[in-house]
Amino acid sequence: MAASALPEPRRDPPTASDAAPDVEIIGVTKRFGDVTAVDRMDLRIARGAFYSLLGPSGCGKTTTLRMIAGFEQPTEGEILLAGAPIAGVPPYQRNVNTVFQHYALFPHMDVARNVGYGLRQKRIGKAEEARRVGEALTLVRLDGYGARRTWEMSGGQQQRVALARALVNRPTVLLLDEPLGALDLKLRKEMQLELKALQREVGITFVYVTHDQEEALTMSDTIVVMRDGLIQQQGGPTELYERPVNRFVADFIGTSNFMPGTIEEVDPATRLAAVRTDGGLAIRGRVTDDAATPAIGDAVTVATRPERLEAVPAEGHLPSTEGWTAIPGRIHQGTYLGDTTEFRIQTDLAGELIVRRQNATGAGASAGMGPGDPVLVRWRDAANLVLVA
Amino acid sequence: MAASALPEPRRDPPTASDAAPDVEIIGVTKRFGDVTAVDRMDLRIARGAFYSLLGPSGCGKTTTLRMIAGFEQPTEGEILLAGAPIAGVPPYQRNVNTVFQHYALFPHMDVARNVGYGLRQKRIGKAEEARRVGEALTLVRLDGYGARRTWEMSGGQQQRVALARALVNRPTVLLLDEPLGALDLKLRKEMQLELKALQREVGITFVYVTHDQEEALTMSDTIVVMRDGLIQQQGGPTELYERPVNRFVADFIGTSNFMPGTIEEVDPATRLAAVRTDGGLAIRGRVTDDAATPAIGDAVTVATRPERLEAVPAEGHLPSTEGWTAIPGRIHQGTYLGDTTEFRIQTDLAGELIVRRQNATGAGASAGMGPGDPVLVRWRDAANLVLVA
Amino acid sequence: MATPTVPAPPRAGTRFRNGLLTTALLLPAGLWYLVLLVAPLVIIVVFSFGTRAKNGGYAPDFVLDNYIRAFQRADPFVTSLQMAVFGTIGCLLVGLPLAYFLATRAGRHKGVLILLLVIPFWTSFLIRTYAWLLILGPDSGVAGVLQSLTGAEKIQILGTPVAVMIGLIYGYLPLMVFPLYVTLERMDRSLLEASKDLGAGRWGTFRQVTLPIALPGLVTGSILVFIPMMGEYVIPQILGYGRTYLMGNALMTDFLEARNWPSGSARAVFLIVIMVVTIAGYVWFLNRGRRTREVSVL
Amino acid sequence: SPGSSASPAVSAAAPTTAGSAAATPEASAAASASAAAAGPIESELFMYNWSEYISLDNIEAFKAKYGVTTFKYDIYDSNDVLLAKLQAGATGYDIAAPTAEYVPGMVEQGFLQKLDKSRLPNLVNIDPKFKGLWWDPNDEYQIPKDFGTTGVLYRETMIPTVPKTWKDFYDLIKGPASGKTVFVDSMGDVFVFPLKMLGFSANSVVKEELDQARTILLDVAPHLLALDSNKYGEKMAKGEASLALGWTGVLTQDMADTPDKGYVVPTEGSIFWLDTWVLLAEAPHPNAAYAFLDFIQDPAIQAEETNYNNYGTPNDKAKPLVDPKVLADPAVFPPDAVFALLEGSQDTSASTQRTDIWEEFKQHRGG
Amino acid sequence: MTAPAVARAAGRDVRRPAARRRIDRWGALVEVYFRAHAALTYAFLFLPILVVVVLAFNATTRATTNWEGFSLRWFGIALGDEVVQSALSNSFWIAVPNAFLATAFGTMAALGLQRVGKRIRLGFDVLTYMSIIVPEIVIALATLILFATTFDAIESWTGIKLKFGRETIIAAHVLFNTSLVLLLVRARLSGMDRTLVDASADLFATPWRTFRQITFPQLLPAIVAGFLLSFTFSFDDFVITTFVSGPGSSTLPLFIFGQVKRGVTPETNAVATMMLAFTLAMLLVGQLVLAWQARRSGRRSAASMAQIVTEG
Ligand SMILES: Nc1ncnc2c1ncn2[C@@H]1O[C@H](COP(=O)(O)OP(=O)(O)OP(=O)(O)O)[C@@H](O)[C@H]1O
Ligand SMILES: Nc1ncnc2c1ncn2[C@@H]1O[C@H](COP(=O)(O)OP(=O)(O)OP(=O)(O)O)[C@@H](O)[C@H]1O
Ligand SMILES: [Mg+2]
Ligand SMILES: [Mg+2]
Repeated sequence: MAASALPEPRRDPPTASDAAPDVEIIGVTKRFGDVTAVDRMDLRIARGAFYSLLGPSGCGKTTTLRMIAGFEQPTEGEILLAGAPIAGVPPYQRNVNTVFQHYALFPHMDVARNVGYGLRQKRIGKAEEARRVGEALTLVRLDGYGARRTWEMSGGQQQRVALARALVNRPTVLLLDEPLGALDLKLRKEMQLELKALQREVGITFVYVTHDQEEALTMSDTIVVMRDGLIQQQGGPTELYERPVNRFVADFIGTSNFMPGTIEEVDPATRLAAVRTDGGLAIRGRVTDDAATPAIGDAVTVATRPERLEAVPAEGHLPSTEGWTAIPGRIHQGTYLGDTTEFRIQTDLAGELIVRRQNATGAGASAGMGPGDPVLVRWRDAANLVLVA
Repeated sequence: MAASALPEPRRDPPTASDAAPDVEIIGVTKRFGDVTAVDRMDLRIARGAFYSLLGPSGCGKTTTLRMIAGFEQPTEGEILLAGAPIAGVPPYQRNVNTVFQHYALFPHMDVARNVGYGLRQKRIGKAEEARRVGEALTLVRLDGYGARRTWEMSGGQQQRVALARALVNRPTVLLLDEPLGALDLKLRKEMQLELKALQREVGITFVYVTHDQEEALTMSDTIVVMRDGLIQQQGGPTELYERPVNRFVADFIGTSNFMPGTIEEVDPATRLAAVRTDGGLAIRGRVTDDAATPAIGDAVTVATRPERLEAVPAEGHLPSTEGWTAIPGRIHQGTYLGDTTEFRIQTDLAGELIVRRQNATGAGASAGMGPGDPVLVRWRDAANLVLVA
Repeated sequence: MATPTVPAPPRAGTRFRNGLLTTALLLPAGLWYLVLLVAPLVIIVVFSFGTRAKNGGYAPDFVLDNYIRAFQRADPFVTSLQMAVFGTIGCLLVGLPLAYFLATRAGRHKGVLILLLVIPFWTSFLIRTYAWLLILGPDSGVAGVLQSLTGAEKIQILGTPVAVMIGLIYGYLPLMVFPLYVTLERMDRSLLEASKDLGAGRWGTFRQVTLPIALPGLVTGSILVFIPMMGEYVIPQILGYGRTYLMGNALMTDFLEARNWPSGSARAVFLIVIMVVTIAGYVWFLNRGRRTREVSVL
Repeated sequence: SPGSSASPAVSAAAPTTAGSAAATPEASAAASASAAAAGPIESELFMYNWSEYISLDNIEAFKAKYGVTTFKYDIYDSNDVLLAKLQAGATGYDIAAPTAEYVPGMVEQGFLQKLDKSRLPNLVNIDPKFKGLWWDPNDEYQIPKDFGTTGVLYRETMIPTVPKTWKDFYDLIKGPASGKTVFVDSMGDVFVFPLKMLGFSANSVVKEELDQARTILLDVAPHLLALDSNKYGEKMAKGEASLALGWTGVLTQDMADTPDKGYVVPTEGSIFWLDTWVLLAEAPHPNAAYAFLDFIQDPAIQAEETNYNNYGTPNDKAKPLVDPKVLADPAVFPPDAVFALLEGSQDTSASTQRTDIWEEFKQHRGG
Repeated sequence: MTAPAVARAAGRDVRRPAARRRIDRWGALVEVYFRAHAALTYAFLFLPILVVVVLAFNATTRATTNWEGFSLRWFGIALGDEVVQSALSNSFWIAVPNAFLATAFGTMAALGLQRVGKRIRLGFDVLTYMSIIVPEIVIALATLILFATTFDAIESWTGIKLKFGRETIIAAHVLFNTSLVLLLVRARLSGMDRTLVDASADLFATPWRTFRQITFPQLLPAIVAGFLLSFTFSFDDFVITTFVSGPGSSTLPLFIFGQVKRGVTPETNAVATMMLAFTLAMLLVGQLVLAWQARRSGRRSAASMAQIVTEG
């Protein structure tokens, strides 16, 4: 029945990245005085996709949204909505809607009037308005809440009202600015799933701003990582996690162990490189950034993911087989996290390494893995990410 | 050098649960009108321990803190600070300090004056004050920020100021009410480690309120799970995660798959029980709640943790060996989370099961594990938690 | 996140329309200020350099005598200043605890209590002031009580600066209480708890947290009462029995009894300038090192 | 009691003067005459006057008689306000009632119309001793309205000796009546006391004379209870004050039933003031104005006026009709002997010296 | 903090419960003080009004303050008194238009000021504060002169004769009141959540509709407050009115002042008392209106007249 809520769901598949783009951002720069909030940004947001803008505070996420919505004008470059340039078109004439960070629900209207606000502006008539508001509320599982006062509702409910208020207008693009930021963890995780499901259902393009990388990974088709107004990398969750192009991305998405070093040899074809870390370790790995042209002697950083490392008690060294790296170390600290245990292991060759182990079998702590115990840390070459920047 | 900051660190180990308790809460109830915020609470907070109060919004965490700090008086029961009853002692005479949820920094004072506030009340003299403020700021890594205006600082910095302002008074107990709630994810995770390290260093008893279970698990020596003013369970992270006494705890701490059922046989000694789930599945597991006296025919819930389950492509059934449960199912959805991948698997016998797999080797999706693929889900009996409530 | 009420797209047309709207919005008030404030002030300034016409009023001229006289006859100004300052302090002493009570202790009745503060405003100021004649009169309760207390056989309150002071405080107290109340009301209560938590007692907390944070309201209030007190002339007439001679009365004398508009104007200019300067200075002083414009005059 | 006349409802109960007005033959004659003289009488009349300074009954009678439908009566509380308005150029009134000494100035500045006596037959009733005085030698611009004197009011029982001279007054202020003396808050009247006491003209603007006056004023200033033109009568009635420099009006109002009240014009002499009717230059309703100015001098009407406000009327023909009690009151109608001592007050506000002394005096509290 | 230190801290509390009790009594005392202070202050504020109201029922026949028994006659008299009636109607018909104009101008200006640059805003601020600082008598006389001269000029050019009257009084009052409203509304504006405006634009509301549906409702309390205060000020103004009034436009305060000359009869008190009653009625109505408006606008606590008046 939820499906019936919005009678005209888009037909095309969510991740049809080749479909005509709903939003095109072409060489857009936005300056506030001498602050450059957004810097020469190029972005094609495919129809029906779930796009996330991910980045630390102040990196320009909100500004980007505000330019798409029309609250800010680009200093340079232009923005196309469904193919048409929209410079000078005021927000109230753009077929785009926003879910604001703190919802911005109108305190002097009840839920129904809040949701119906956009429709009233289009003068579609009481009956029609009532019907579509009803549908929208159903969609966000708030049937019967129409007469409620917005400030009587919990954070999660308010969030849904804001969502309904935007969706009811059937926008080409829905912009969401940290919509879950104000909710507490448990609720946030639930809403993430809901939002994602909803987006699949209505098939509207979502542009989603967040600084929570877990959130981005869970929900997005495409993630755009920003920093100081510059796009660092964009791609699907797997791509970003498995092949981060630079240290910033590798660090911002997931956790990483970093080992600075220099390239000793590199195969332009396979892009496989042999790196000598400053710790003196010889490591082989693939250069992640396809754009880069790594050369011998280049300074690089090798990143490894904690879950790709394994630590075993050090009795009886197993031969460091081909295609593996193995170094001795001592457990400095083990933190039990429920589903996983995180070991911080002090090594001479690679400094402190974080190793994450899933607690697939019983209690966290296990024999020979207590603080101070000597261990062997090892990982496949495939786990090595060679970052040129 | 940070160690020098507070010259008299506690000697006794953090988790000396047998040490003389710093805070004793004896049969305390707090009512606001007809709302019972805290209900017959008994709690002994060991000296130097890191205690967490964990629970959903409105469960009475803040109220508990406020009673310890002296902002609220218990309706019933009494509270002992370092062995002495403190009923009627106004907050400003209690040797307890609080880090408030939104920091409550004094906007009209710079950082140094904020931090020195408590000392000035004790009239310890300018020089001494300056010295100890300096130490405290060093401790929270804010040396040289003394002259800053608090509202010029980032959330994380403000949080540190609040911390320093409390610590500089060397309280018997430090109360923290969701101190990291306002920070964004990345920063929160950093601050978690910092706080924990700091507590170890100064050895002051921390009572820490949060509704983020990950946070609680990472930092605490002891976690107290509350619900509607009632303590549900308390213990170390491992105990709570591995042996939750009831469904609420099992659900609130970590994720769980729940299978309702009834006890068919139970061994009072080993407390091992055989349970027939409503799905018709025969399961063996240990009853987690030592207080309970499970009897045949009792309705129970069997909980399993996603990371304790494994899913394998269903070709060639392997024999369901002794001590294992194995059931067929179909993958409904796989979500790539970077370090792990979460599969939602539809089974006839146990409904939808969540299986979490660590991405120890390369990309998330792997052969035969796509949506719709038939799989076999299996887990050890040891993974079964039989919950009597 | 300072965003304009209306987005300003670059299209010349729209911008022009916006400009037009802005002008339209500001026009009436601006016009009023120009015609009924600026023009009169100009007149006053012009007059202040003129001379008294034979039968009183203004005769065009350019002399500085008026200003010289204004300075020579500064006593009323000094008296006014004293009264206004003490009056302001009085309002503060009476008003601050009240505002604090309303903000923190009044509970459910807050609304009503505040309304009660306004109601006096709705009864003719003159009448209320005259009522004080009865209350403070020689055969009145107050005087009686004081006499029985002090044992003095006769206590004359009316006709003394004390009476004027009472009148001033009475007349302007609410103007002090409102802004104070508003700031105290909006104050973040957790700050008070933080202070107590850090070992400051009631008084300590009040002194070190409440007061500084209430400062903006305090300034606003002080200025709100100070200004009219400086210009006051009815209260000294009625309750002061005309024996307390303030700037307002002096202006009346100049403009009406002596019909010497130039010297009156000069005095007015003198008064206005000094007040503007002092108030500006006061606000600036309290704004140093604070958040932008935390303290505004109103 | 006279005070009650403050309220129309009460005065409504007073003898119906409307009838008597209509009954007066010459009045009606005059009316018709003036009416004939210049066009019809307008239906409006705008008056700017002291508060409650004419009997509401007379207003009604006038309206009834001449078919004037709207009679606007606005009030000012000092000649100064009146002048300020006129000088600023604010007009729109037909009739005002300035005190005589202000008339010359007003004439000079062209605020007033020359009166057409032919349209005011009732002027014959005016007492000659109010004619041809310095402020209007040919009686061209004003018609005497009411007069009064400035003198000393006292409560016999509250002071040891009844003052006869300004000297006595001076001694009382500094002695027994210290802190119980009130001066009217009016520059002109206050200066009468020191100047007359010193034997100078009450209207003196001579520097030396004023200097001497100054010493006296500053000398007595600390002993004053109040400077107050409005409530000094009440203060005396209440016993808050025992001595006052003021006017006679209050004797029959606030002090109406104060048995031991007394009023004296000191033997060194004093001033008398005369309030006058004037026709403003730009009077929008001249005919109605003329009608009124004549009507008000009708003996019966004028008598009612006197009974109403208890000020002396310069209208001789009216006296017989005045309430005998009032007529007998020497405070209201001073005997000729006393009147001889009186000087007409003048407008001395031009003297900055006076103003400065006046301010100094007002601020001087001694100590 | 060492264990012994803790013991000391604790010891203090246990061994000297006296200290504790003392503190509690202090607490009680403080509470008592605040209540007493508030009570006394309200007494202080209402004593005169009480006197006025009581005297309105004085059965005396003269301008006296001696109590001569209870009676309603003075209310009758006041109601029957043409002078009072015209004064009242003048005051009312001056105060109301003035309040409307001032509220409109002030609100418009407040809205306009957030659309202009620093310099213009500063200029307005200066004027606003000026209009409050300049002593009444001064502005009154100057305004009088201004009017008179301009009227003459106009007459000499066009022959049209403008007259002093309600219009001139209103014009003069509007000046001060505009500043009043301007300040109130601006205070409110600065406290307003701007993202609501964005949200409205985002939901296709044109600027005008946004104003009508979002901004205005939010500003309403401040606007109402401004209106009430303007009304009061105008209704009670004496000095300015005296100077710029014309034939037949005397207001209540002028009447009262005249009365005062003769000594305040209970009639004046009766008028004042009725005014008070009228005011209270108005406040009550206002309160109801607000409650209604609040029910539709759901401010957490229905905005009370109290809040409104404290907007300043
Ligand atoms: N209206 C403005 N005026 C001036 N500077 C601005 C304005 N809006 C944003 N900025 C600046 O532009 C930069 C980007 O701001 P933006 O709000 O887009 O960051 P963000 O990614 O949304 O951060 P957050 O995650 O904290 O919301 C910041 O440095 C900010 O200070
Ligand atoms: N001063 C108060 N008056 C009335 N009820 C109160 C008061 N303080 C708390 N409560 C109620 O007591 C219960 C517990 O409140 P408390 O603030 O302790 O919850 P909490 O665990 O801190 O929630 P959160 O995680 O949202 O802070 C809630 O139902 C709350 O409504
Ligand atoms: Mg943002
Ligand atoms: Mg809480």
